[in-house]
Parts: sequence; structure tokens; C-alpha cells
Amino acid sequence: MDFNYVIAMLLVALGLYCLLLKRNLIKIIIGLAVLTDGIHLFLISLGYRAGGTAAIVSGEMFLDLPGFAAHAVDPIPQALVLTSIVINICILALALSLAIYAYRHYKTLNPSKMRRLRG
Amino acid sequence: MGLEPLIQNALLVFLFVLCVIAIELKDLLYSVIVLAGASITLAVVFLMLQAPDIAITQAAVGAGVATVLFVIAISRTRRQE
Amino acid sequence: MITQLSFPILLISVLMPLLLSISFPFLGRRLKPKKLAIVSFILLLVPLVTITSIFMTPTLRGGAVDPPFFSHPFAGSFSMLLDPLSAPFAFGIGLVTALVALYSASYMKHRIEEMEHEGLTPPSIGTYFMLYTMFSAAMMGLVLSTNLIEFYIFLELALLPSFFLIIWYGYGNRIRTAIMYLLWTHIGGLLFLLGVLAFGSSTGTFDILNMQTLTFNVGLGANLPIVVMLMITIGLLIKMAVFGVHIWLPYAHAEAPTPVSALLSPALIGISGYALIRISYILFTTQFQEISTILLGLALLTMIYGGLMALAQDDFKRLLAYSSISQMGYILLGISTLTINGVTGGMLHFMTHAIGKSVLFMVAGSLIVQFRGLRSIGKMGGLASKVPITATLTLIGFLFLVGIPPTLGLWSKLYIIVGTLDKAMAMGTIALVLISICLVVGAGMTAAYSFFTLKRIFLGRTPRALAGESVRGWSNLTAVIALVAIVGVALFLYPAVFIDPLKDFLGPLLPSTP
Amino acid sequence: MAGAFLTPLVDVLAKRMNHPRARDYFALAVTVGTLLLVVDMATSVLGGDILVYKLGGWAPPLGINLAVDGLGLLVGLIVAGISTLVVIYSFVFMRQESGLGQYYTLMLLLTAGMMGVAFTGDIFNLYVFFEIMAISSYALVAFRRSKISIEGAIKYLIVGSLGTSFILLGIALLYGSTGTLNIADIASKLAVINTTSGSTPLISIIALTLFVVGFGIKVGMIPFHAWLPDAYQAAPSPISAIMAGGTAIVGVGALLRVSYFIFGAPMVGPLLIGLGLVTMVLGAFMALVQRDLKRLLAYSGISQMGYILLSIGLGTALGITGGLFHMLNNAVYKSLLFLAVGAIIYRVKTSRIDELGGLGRKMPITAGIFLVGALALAGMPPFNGFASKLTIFLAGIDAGYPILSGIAAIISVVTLAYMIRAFIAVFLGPQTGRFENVKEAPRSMLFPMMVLAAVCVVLGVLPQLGFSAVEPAQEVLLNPSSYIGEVIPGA
Repeated sequence: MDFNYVIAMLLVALGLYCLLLKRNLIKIIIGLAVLTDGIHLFLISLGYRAGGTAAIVSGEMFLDLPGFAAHAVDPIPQALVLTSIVINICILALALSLAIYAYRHYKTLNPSKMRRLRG
Repeated sequence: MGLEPLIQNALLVFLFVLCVIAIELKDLLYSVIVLAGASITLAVVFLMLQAPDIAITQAAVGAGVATVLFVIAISRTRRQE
Repeated sequence: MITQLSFPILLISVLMPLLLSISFPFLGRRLKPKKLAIVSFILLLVPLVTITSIFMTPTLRGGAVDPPFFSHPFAGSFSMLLDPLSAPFAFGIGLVTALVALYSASYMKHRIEEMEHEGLTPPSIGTYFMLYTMFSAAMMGLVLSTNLIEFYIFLELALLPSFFLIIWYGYGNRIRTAIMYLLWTHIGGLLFLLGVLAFGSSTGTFDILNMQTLTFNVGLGANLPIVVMLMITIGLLIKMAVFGVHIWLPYAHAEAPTPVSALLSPALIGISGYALIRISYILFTTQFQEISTILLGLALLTMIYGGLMALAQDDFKRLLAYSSISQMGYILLGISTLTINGVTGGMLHFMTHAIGKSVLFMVAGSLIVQFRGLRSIGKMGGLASKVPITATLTLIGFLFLVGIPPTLGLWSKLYIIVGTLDKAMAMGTIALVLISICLVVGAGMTAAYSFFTLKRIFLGRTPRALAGESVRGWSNLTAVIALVAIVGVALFLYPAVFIDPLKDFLGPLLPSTP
Repeated sequence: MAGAFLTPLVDVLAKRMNHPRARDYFALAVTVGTLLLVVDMATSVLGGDILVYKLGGWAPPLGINLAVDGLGLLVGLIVAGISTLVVIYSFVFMRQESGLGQYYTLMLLLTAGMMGVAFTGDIFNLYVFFEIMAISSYALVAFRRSKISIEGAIKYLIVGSLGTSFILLGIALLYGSTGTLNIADIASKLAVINTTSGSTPLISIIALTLFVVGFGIKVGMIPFHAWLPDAYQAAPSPISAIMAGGTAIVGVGALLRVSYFIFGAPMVGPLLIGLGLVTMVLGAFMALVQRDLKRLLAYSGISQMGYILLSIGLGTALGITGGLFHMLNNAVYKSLLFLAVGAIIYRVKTSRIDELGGLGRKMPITAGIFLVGALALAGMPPFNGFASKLTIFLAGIDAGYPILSGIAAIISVVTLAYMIRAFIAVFLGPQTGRFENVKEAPRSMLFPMMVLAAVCVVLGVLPQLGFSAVEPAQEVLLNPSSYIGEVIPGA
């Protein structure tokens, strides 16, 4: 189980590295995606319970709710991740559209070559 | 303890490797395709972690919508880093 | 001793000009400059009359305080106080500000025309009177404050309008000058404020009046009182422009429009002298005594330095600015002796200087008006025949500074010198000799630049450039100057009005042996 | 009463609005409505109550809840007031632009996000609202689609989403160690953990660091400030105003809520003091060398943020009061200044200091209002900045750090220097021929500026008003247990 956290943190680190050191806007956005994937993996692993079942109630499970709750994985992190995925796709879309605009203006995707704002 | 944790760990390593490749590839289009692969791997991991709904979303949004968006963006800009 | 007034008359008399002044830019569209000047004069007369009438009421002579008008969660309550210590200051400021307002009308009309001639578009004369009246009222509030925070607020309130007066209507490189003035005095003010805050936070009060029973909370270290006192004192000394931190003054005072110089130079910086006694000394008696010798040296240095620099100036207004530094040296000298005579003299010298220096600045201004911007002494000469009344007034102004009868200067200088000698005798023979030499040099210097300047301007041969000028001999400008001078001379005859209460007030406060 | 909490959601509905004529007034109506509701809540919150609204009827800590306490109210009040004024200002300012439907939609979304952050009682919702706020502000910065606005937006977006990712990671860590998302619940559980283990676990320290970095990026704390001047310069002026007066304040509010509530003052204080000090000093010196008015204001905003953090970091009642009061004042005069600069840009089409000059004659009211803002910023009496800076200086001395007050005072001189320099360069000095036909700004732009200037003066002359506004917030920060008790009975 610990291995999950290790990989999650590695993904976060990888995303950070990409975000901070790459010199291409699309790459940076890819880095952002990796970073959030890492966080999502972390959150889902957090809610996982060894041998647990999915926190979806159906059929005869209604009859034994306390017993179900004892076995199910924690649903809250899953809800968080769901929200976060949706939010991140918005950010991704916005970022990519900005990248397209930036390319139209500057004919480059290298953010350090966009320097009108320095000073 | 069966095969499952082993597969899961293998998938995680695979996920990480895919992400590294996605970040290091010079050709952005391939990079995005590899990222989509990573997303699907992540979805499988989610499934194994008893989060089926998240897995579906991740597969649809992460591997589907995001890839489409990336591809559109790349087609409007340039393909090489 | 201090009478509690049932009605906040002092406050109202200060706030009335302060708040009503905002209407000047609008009045300025309807009224002519002269009428504006009269409105401003009347507004500024209000505090003067109030103060005079309170001070002349024998029962109130020991001090009168307003009911608190404002209270603040931690700053305490604000009020206004007139007592024998603040009276000479309040009276001097009231007198000078009211009369200079009258002087401003024709001077500023000239100044604005002159600036428009240069292609500039200064704000209207209404704006000038707004700033002028605010500045004057804020100085009055400063002297009457009873709370340290209130004092600081008025300090900044006086600073801001004067800054704009310089930046809009000043001469020369006025923007640089104004910024320099603003930053220097603001630094002084903030230093003062930090000291005040440290003081307030350790004693739990900012009130100046109820300080007799204060105890320091030593939570901030045993050195706190001396550090705080030093911060407050240095802050005030920057504002007073003593030697070492005087750099801003010659620029600011020489380049300000003349009526403003006439307030800045004597009034604003002199108030620091008042604050030195009211705040630094009364609140930190023992600590102030420890540094009084250093201050004495600093005062002598300032006095001589100011005099020397004044001698070397060619620009009349700059000369007057340096002479202000020198006179600040005198005031500080009086204070630093901590003898009853010295301090009384120092306080009185504020009034002398306010009257004398404002007369001189106004003279400089009227020369500028009458001779189209003439400021350089080197280009003047023999003007006595052209403007005899102005010449007489200049003479009177310088008599104030030198301390020759029939002016108030005689009394103030006399007291300062007596006080200084008292102190010097207590310090030993060597000190006595040294200090006496300094005093003689200082006094000689004042006399030298006064009479030398007088001679260069009004006597001798008239330069050819000025020979053809025809000048109106008697104008509104000279009338106002004359009025100020007359009040000053009248005070020479009745100095006891201020001296006796001052001595009664200071007696119990100062150490019995110097 | 419940309706009051739904205002942010009402705002979101505004997204649907696309009728060109009614749009302006609808936006105004929504913001005014929000403002009125907040004011309505103010009466009961100032009375000492904490309003809790349980979304969907679930009781905390399980359900999502909104909770209005003093801090939330203060932030909400600032946000609602400034958004209303900015909407009025935008009527004219943005008239020439196309795509105004989007503009107002995003603006209302931004407001909704800010209100949500202010009022939420749930740390994950805080994140969600924060993202709503962030996404709409990214889009607003990019609104003009010109070179600089795209560039500014990209920088803002990259750095900003890094920040929000950190926040999310921090939330994940906290959830991992406490198993709850309710702020009050986390706080009480962490306290239990701390007392039982006798020390603070490493994981909370990491989480705190992540939060400080994440929110620090949002408020432009140095060294995470690089995006801020670019974004402020690139955004349309009303947006710069709402970002300086709203978003940044919300960021501080959220930082305080998370750090003070969850981790407690002794742990956070030194951190805030250190960062605040650096931010204050460097921000001021950077402002000194700027050539563009909006960048100058952006850096000065960073510097003022330093004052706020510094003062709150002191952890004393006076320090927190001073910091919060300064936060309120800063929101007022900073948005005022941005609006004034917007008026200049509207008439002159540039905000570069060396191209401007002598505008005082042509735009006297704008000049006067700018001056009020500048002096308030520099902490001159009788404006509001004086009252709060005074409190901060006093708090520093009181808390036993007179040296901090000294540095703050020196920086205050620097502030005065650059603001006066800017004022002189823009409004005084010789007029250039280019500005022959410049006119005073239109009335509907002047009105919000005048309101803000009046607030500056009123809060300066009667600081008690400001103190009473921040009093409940200060109590909440100083004593979080009452909030915790109110949200989770029996905790």
C-alpha cells in the first residue's frame, strides 16, 4: 500500500519538475496534468481499505448498511477526486486555449521568450 | 495476498514510467498519446482501488477529453517541443 | 491650576478654519483674491482671538483645557490645552498666520501670474488659500494638542499642505525640493511616532496632561525610557533642522512661495522646541537631563554653523533660511540649559523669531514683487531711497533677530544668555569660557549677517539695472508687514504677559540648581 | 436567513444571462443583492453570533456547511462592496469591448467564488470555491486577448494552478491524518493529536507548508509573487481592482482560516512574520523602480500584504486587529487606486509613468481621488491607512518586537516616496501636447472611486468604525474554539 503513496509523490515531483523546468507551454500543461494525477492517486489510496468494496450501495446491501459501511472504502476522497478531475479539465482547457492564443501572438510556445511584461 | 497487489504495483511503476516518457518526449503529439496511456493506467489502478466511478471518469476525461483538447491545441500550434 | 472648560472652544476655533478651508477652491471662483484673503484672515483670527481672550482672563491664565472631543480604543482621548507653555507658541502662530494671509493675496496673485508667464498652470488661488489655511490651523492644533497621537496627526496634517504649497507654487526645482522636504520631515515624524508608540505601549497612555504619575513598564528592557526619549528627541530635532539633519531646510524654505516660507521657517520648525519641553523633557525628565549637555553642544554648533552659512549666501531667501537654522540653535540652547531663565528665553525666542523672521521673509517677498523676481543680494543696492518703508521694516526684522530694543528679541536673547551662563558656571570654568566664546561668536555672527545684508541691500550704489525701476512706495504688502512689526514692538513693552506665567509654570518643573 | 448563504449560488446562475441590454443592470442587481444580504448578516454576526447553514440538511462534520463568522463576514463585506463598485465602474470602462456577456458572467463567477471561500466551513469546498475564483480570474486576465493579457494570464495560470494543487495536496494530507474535511472538526482533532503525541507530527508541518505556499502564491507573497505584477498589469483595470481588493484579501482570509484555525497561532506566527517582513521590504523596493503605474500598484499591493501578514503573525489581539484593519483599508484604497489608473487609461490609453504628465489640470477629480488613495496607502493622517499602520506599529512594539515596527516605519517612508513620485509624474509637471483633449473621466467611473475615497476618509477620521468591523474577526482568530463549538456542537 505504501508503494501507492511513493508513486503518487513521485508523480507530484515529476509534475513539479516539468512545470518549473520545461520551456514549452504544452509540456508545462502536461506537467500540470501529471501533478494532479499524482494528487488524485494519493487521495484515492488514502480512502482505500484493504479488501474493501466499492462504496456503491445497491440491491440487497440496503439490508445491512452498518455491515456495508464497515467493509466499504471511504467515499469522501473519491468525491473529492471526482470534483477535482472536473475542475482540472476546466483549467486544462483554459490553459490550452491560452497557449493557442499565445502562439498566435508570439509564434512560440516558449514562455521565457514572451517578455513584453518584463520591467 | 495474491496476485492483485503485485499487478497493482506493476501498474503503478508502468504509470510512472509512462509519465516520465510523456514528459521527456520531444514530439508533443506522441507525448500526449503516452499521457493518455498513463491516464488509462491510472484508471485501472483506480478500479483496483475500489473506485469504479472515478475510474470511469478518469478514463473518459483524462484519456478522452483531455487528449482531444491537447491534440487540438497541438494542431493549432506546433508539434515539436 | 488647569481649568476645565465646559465648552470645547479651543477645538472649535482650530477645527473651524481647518474644515471650512475646504470651501476655498469653490469660493475662489466667485471672489477676488483680496476677498479670499480677508475670509482666510477672519478664519485664522478666530483661534487667535480665542487664545488671546482666554489667556487674558486672569482666572484662566494657569491653563485651560477643552473637554475631550474624541476617544480612541487605544490612543486615549484627544483634547486641546492652552497653558503658559503653549501660549507664546499659540499666540505667535496665530498672529503670524492671520496676518500673512492678508499678505498672501497680492503676493500670490503676482506669483501665479509669474508662473503663467513661464508657461505653467498652477492651481488657482482658491486652492492656495485652502492649503494655507489648513496648514495654519494644523499648526495651531499641533501646539494645543494634549495627546501624543493627536500631536503626531497634526504634525502630518501640517506637513501635507505645506508640501503641496511648495510643489505647486514654489520656485526653482520645486518638485525635488518638495519631495526632499516631505521625506525628511516624514522620517522625523515617523521616528517621533515610533518613540511615542513605544512610550504609550509601556506606560499605557498617550495623554500628555496626566503624566505626573507615569511609571514605565520595563517589559521592553530597562533602557527603554532613554531609547524612547532619544527617538522622540531625534525625530523632533530633524523637524527642527539642527546641525547634521538640517540639509532639507535651506532648500525647502528658500524655494517655498514667500508667504509659506514666512510660516515654515519660524513657526513650523520652532514648534519642535515646544515639543522638546512639553514631551521630551516633561515626560522623560531624568533622561533628558542626561543628554542636555550634548544638546547644548549641538545648539552652539547649530547656531554658529547657521550664522556662518548665512554670511556666505547671496540669495536673500536662502540667507534667511540659514539664519533660521541659527536661530533654532538659540532656541535649542535655551532649552538645553534646563534653567528657568534659559527655557523661558527659548520659549519666548520662538515668538521673537516668528515675528522677526516672518517680517523678513515678507520683506524678501515684497522685494521680489516690486523688483520682478529679484532675490540675489549681489544685484541689489541702495534700495533705501526707493523703498524707504521696506528698508525700515527690514531693519526692525533684523533687530528682532539680533536682539536689540525696541524688540521682543532683547528679552528672549537676554534670558537665553543668562540661562546659558547660569548653566555654564555650574559646569566649571573651562566650560564657562568656551561657552561664552561661542555665545559671543554666535551673537556677533547674527549681527554681522544682519547688518551686512542690510547694508548690501539698502545702502550703497544702486545697480544700473535697478536704477530705472519705479516702485510703489506703500502697498498692501508693506502695510501688513508693518502691522506684524508693530505687534512685535508692543510685546517688547509688555513681555511680562508671557514671561511671568511661563516662569510660574516652569519653576516647579525644572531642577532648582542648573 | 438561509437565503443569505445561497447568494454565491445565485451569482452562478447569472451565467445564463446574455441579453445585452439587461446584462449590465442584472450584474449590478446581483452584486447589490449580495451586498445587502451580507449587510443583513452583519447585524447578527457583529452581535457575536456565528451563522451556520447546513447544505442539504446534513449536520457537520459529515455534511457540507457554510459558516459565517466574523472573519468570513469581514472578507465577504469587502468582496461584496468592491464587486458592486467595480460593476458600476465597468459599465463605461468596458463599453468598447466585445464579449461583455462573458465578462459579466466571469465577474459574477469570480464574486461567487470569493464569497464561497469567505463563507465556507469545509476545507474541500474552500478548495472548490478557490478554483472557481481562480479559473474565472485567469479568464478575466486574458479577457482582452492581446499580447500582454495572454502572457499575463498564462503566467498567472501556471503559477496559480501550482498553488491550488499544493492546497489540494495539503487538504489530502490533512484528511489522511484526521479523516474529516470540516475545518472546525480538523482543528479539534488535530489539537487532540498534538496533545496526545506531545509534539506536532511531521505531516501537519508539511501540510502547513503546502498551505502557506499555496495561498502565498495567491496573495502574491514574496518569493511566490512573480506572476502578480504581470497579471495585474495585463488585466483590464476593473479586474485589477477586484483582484487587488477582493481576490488577494480572500487569499489572506483563507490563509488565516486554514493556518490559524487548524494549526494554531504559535506555530504559524513566526512563519507569517518572516514571510511578511520579506514581502513588505522587497515589495516596496520593487515598487520604487517600476515604470508602469499598474505594476507599481501591484508591487505596492505585495508590500502592503507584507504588513498584513506581519501584523497578524504577531498573534496578539492588537496585532490581529491591526492586520485585519489594514486588510480592510488596503482593499479600499488599492482598488481605488486601480480604478483611478483605469480612468487614466480610459482617457489617455497608457499607464507608463514616463509617458504621462500634467494630467492634474485635465482630470482634477481623478487626481484628487488618486491622491487620497496614495496618501492613505502611505499611511498619512487623516486617511484610513494611517489608523491601521499606527495600530500595526503599536502592535509590533507591544508584542516585544520594536525592531519590526521600525522596519515597517522605514518601509512606510519608502511607500510615501514611490506614491508621491507616481503622483507627481502623472498629474503634475509639464503637459505634453498629446493630452490636449483629455477630459475628466465619465461620471459612472468617478462614482465608485468617490465612494471608495469617502470610505478612506471616514475610516481615517473615525477608526472606531473599522475596529468594530474587525473586532469579531479578531475574536474568531484569537479564539477559534467558539467557532468550532458553534459548528460542531459538543466538539
